[in-house]
Amino acid sequence: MSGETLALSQNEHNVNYLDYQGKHKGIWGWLLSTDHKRIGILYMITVLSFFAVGVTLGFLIRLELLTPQGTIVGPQAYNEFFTVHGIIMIFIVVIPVIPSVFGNFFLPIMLGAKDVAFPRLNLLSWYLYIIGGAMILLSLVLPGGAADTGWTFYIPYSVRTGTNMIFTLAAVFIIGFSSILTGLNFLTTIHRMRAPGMGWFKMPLFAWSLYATSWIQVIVTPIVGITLLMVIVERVFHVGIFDPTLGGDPLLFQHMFWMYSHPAVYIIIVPAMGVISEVVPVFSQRTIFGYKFIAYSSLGIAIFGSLVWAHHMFATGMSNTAEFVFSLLTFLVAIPSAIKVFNWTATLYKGSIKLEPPLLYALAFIFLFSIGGLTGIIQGALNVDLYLTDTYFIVGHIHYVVFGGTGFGLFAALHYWLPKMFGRMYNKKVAKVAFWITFVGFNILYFPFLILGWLGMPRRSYHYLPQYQVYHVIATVGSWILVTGLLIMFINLLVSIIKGKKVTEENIWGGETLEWKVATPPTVENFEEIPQVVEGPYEYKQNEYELEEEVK
Amino acid sequence: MSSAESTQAAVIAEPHIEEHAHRDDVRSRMGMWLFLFSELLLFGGLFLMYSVYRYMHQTDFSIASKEMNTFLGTLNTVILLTSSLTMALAINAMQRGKKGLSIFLQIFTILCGAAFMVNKFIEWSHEFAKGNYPGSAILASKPKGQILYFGLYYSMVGLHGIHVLVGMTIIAFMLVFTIRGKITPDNYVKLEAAGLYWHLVDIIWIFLFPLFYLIT
Amino acid sequence: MENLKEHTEHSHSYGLYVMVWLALITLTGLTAVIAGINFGKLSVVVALVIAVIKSYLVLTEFMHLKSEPRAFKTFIFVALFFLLVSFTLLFSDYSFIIGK
Amino acid sequence: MLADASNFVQPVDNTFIIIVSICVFFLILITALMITFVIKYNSKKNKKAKNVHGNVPLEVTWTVVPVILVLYMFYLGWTGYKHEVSPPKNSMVVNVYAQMWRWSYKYSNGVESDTLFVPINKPVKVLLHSRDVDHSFYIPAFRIKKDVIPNRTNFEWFLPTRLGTYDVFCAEYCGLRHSYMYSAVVVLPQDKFDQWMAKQAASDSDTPADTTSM
Repeated sequence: MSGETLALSQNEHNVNYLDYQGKHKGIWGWLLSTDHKRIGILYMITVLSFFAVGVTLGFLIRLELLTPQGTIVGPQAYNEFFTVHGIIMIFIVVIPVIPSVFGNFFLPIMLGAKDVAFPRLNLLSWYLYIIGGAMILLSLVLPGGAADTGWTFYIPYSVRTGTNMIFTLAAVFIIGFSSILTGLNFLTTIHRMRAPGMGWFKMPLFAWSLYATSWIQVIVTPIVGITLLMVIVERVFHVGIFDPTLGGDPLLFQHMFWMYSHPAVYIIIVPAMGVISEVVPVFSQRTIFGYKFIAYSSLGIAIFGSLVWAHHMFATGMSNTAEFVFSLLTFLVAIPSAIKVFNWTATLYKGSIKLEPPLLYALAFIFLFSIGGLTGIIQGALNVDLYLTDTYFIVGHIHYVVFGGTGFGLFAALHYWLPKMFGRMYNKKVAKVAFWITFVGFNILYFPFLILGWLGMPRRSYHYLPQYQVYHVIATVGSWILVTGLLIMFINLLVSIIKGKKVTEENIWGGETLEWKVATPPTVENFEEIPQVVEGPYEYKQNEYELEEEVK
Repeated sequence: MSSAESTQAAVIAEPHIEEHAHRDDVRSRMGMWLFLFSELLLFGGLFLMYSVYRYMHQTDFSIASKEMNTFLGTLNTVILLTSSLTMALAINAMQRGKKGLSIFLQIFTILCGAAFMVNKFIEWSHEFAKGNYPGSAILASKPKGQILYFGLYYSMVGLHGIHVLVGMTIIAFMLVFTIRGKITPDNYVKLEAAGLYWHLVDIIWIFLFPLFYLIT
Repeated sequence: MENLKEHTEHSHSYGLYVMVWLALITLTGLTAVIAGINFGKLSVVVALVIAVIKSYLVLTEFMHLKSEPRAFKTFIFVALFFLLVSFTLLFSDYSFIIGK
Repeated sequence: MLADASNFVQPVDNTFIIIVSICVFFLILITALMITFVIKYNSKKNKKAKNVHGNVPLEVTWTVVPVILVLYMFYLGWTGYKHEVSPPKNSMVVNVYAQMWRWSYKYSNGVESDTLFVPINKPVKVLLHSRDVDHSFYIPAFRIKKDVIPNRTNFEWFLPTRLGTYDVFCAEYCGLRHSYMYSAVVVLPQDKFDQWMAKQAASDSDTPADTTSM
């Protein structure tokens, strides 16, 4: 090999991953790429497209509920809308979004690795994901109609309804499989591919949060997988498992379902917490308060979060022992989340705060997630839950946690990392305007839900009594404001990717994690040399030198 | 010929070692083990359902299990355990560079899997002949606990059977890789992973056997 | 620590494998025989204990768990612990409902 | 706006208000601190950040205090719940049947009705039966709800404390007309209730075919 070609081939690996021309050209260079960064972008495009579909369905649901009955669609269409809205938002958007997009893109870089542990498996996960997602979309248009059971698929209704259940359940199963593969990929990456010197407690907190999340994914996803598979088997072969006419116990289905789907809430929220733990210290320009407490609380949430599933079933007539145990554990699981919220707030203390868009979203996350978490605590109390469960209160609660939490975490991540990913900066002024519209719209939309719930409005209701209308009208108006904010935000980000101001400096925001020490956008191989890590991720030693100077 | 090969080997020895160091077998096995946990918990979910229903319908489960052919069940256990042994030996033989022996043992493992499936087929067709199949009027007229027993039996044993078939396919691929020389005495992690999968299938059967065939 | 063990050779002898296999077959026979004897409620426990012993043998010997890094053993522990806790919590509902 | 018509209204509302107050306190605290810090330590004013790595006593405090508070909340919820699952021995028993998509009620003397009539100030225990899928028997004015599950008989009790007609909803999604699955509970004075019951019993005995059909 001559020196010249050697130099060329090295040069090829130093080119940024967006311009890289590998074995496959053009679109195939993306669809067949095993580069974690390109797969991250693939996920970003697909997840955000599904998000758009989910938002559209949610928008239509709100429009329908403007009047007590029959505004734009009939009850069957409405039932399908809220079911598919739930399935898309939960299984296809918020569960994968942060790990798959930002985990894929930044986890290896943050750990100082060139790729994830199993790059080809990573690509396979994406294909499984889009197959599952496409099946859900197809179910909307196929004859027979989309699933109309609610995203919880409760037996016996899910074995009785005539809609395309098998198709939908199979889709969720496939997506679950994709989720498991991503989880085991990340776990192996974190265990085996940290750069030399990066001990467990020198890992960025985002990596910690992904570690905890991946464990939940690997452990509990198979349980819902097998449960949904059994519903398919039950529908196709009339095998007696859950169906009460065949002797089954419908509550066992609920137990099995929530054994996954409650921890899924933590799969949803913990990565977003990781994002916040990155953003808050960077924009305060100081070290994070209580690194170890935050790291351990991620694991604590993962462990305890897997043990509280039956608090979704307080009204189902469980044994008193179960009610006691699950209510107690539910209250205790609130503690690690509370610790995180306090630590983030304390991180602002004595910082040098720049209120850039990512921090705005992060602070909104803390506020909205606190409301979500606190409304969750309210429902942990048994007698209050018996009143509030299955009402709009719980719909409000889930949207504050999932949208206010993970949604705003996602927006923070987008505004924090997109400039790094594409080397282009968005318009910060527009981003701030979009933030305020989104934030205000969000609260106008979802806060009335909490009031409606307290007033006894049952969820999943196409029709409602006239006394509830005023709150529904407020919420629907809120949905218009929220969608406007989202449109401005995403158009702003999209424009920035195409023709935003070029950014080439490595450290855009003054972060200290490894992704800020590589080129913008990153090169194909991430690092020319695997870095040697000596310090923790948020040391901000500069502060301490300056402090010493002052003392002198 | 052989001396020429060895000198060539000496020349490329250094990059070869580098590549070997770059390859992380522990990483591959860790991925495989994590995958096995998912599999374990997939069945774990079924075992949880089983335990609840057995607890609720103890006598019905016992009566229904009397319909099972204990001899075939025991035979299948022995077959699967033996195939696990041959799979472990196949990997060991490969480590020691005995390619021929390894190929033979892999074929033997696949044949054991096939024998297991044949037995399953005999068992199931027997049950079907008796009318103990999902959706049949005979089964539907039985007590609820027995319907559930057969529901769980077909689901769990069926899912396990699918795993046996998948395992056989994987080992068949390994066989091709071994013959083509893609699996070698110093790069056999694929074969190890296939072995791990096969042993997991064995472990699941170790639990299924007493839980369905030997209820007193 | 994990990196040191990267290239551990699994030098198990054929003989050991055959011994393990013999033990597994014997235990299978034992389960079948014990099932014939009526131990009442204990028979499930006995059958499961034997199954656990068999799985332990397969895990440690055939699957080489004993020479793997400690992380792997922790993983197994985590998975089994999760199942066990789920089982317990699940039965906090069922065992008390039947008892009522 | 929300009716107050049973013995459970006070305990549920009290628990709710206590927990909400604690929650609002923490929400305001966190929000106020965030806003204060953002203003006070803004980079324009505070050019240099100071590192505060952590503070163990503080961490312990904000772990222990919430633990105590949530244990207190748990206690409130649990005692309230215990009360709700302990019906008095002298309760009047009514069977509730749920099916897609209507409610029906059957009294112990065989009288059936589409609306639940109950006498005031007398404990009522309802046994919940489902004829098809999951439903949930929900009376907001009484602050009670319990799922109706096929193959299981759940129960619920209440002591009506105010005369009037209150909504009964199905709170567990059950298909196409789930949201139309309304019924009503009518709380009557004892004498009016007795009159109604006598009238129903009389009309039922005129048409015996109806009662046996259940």
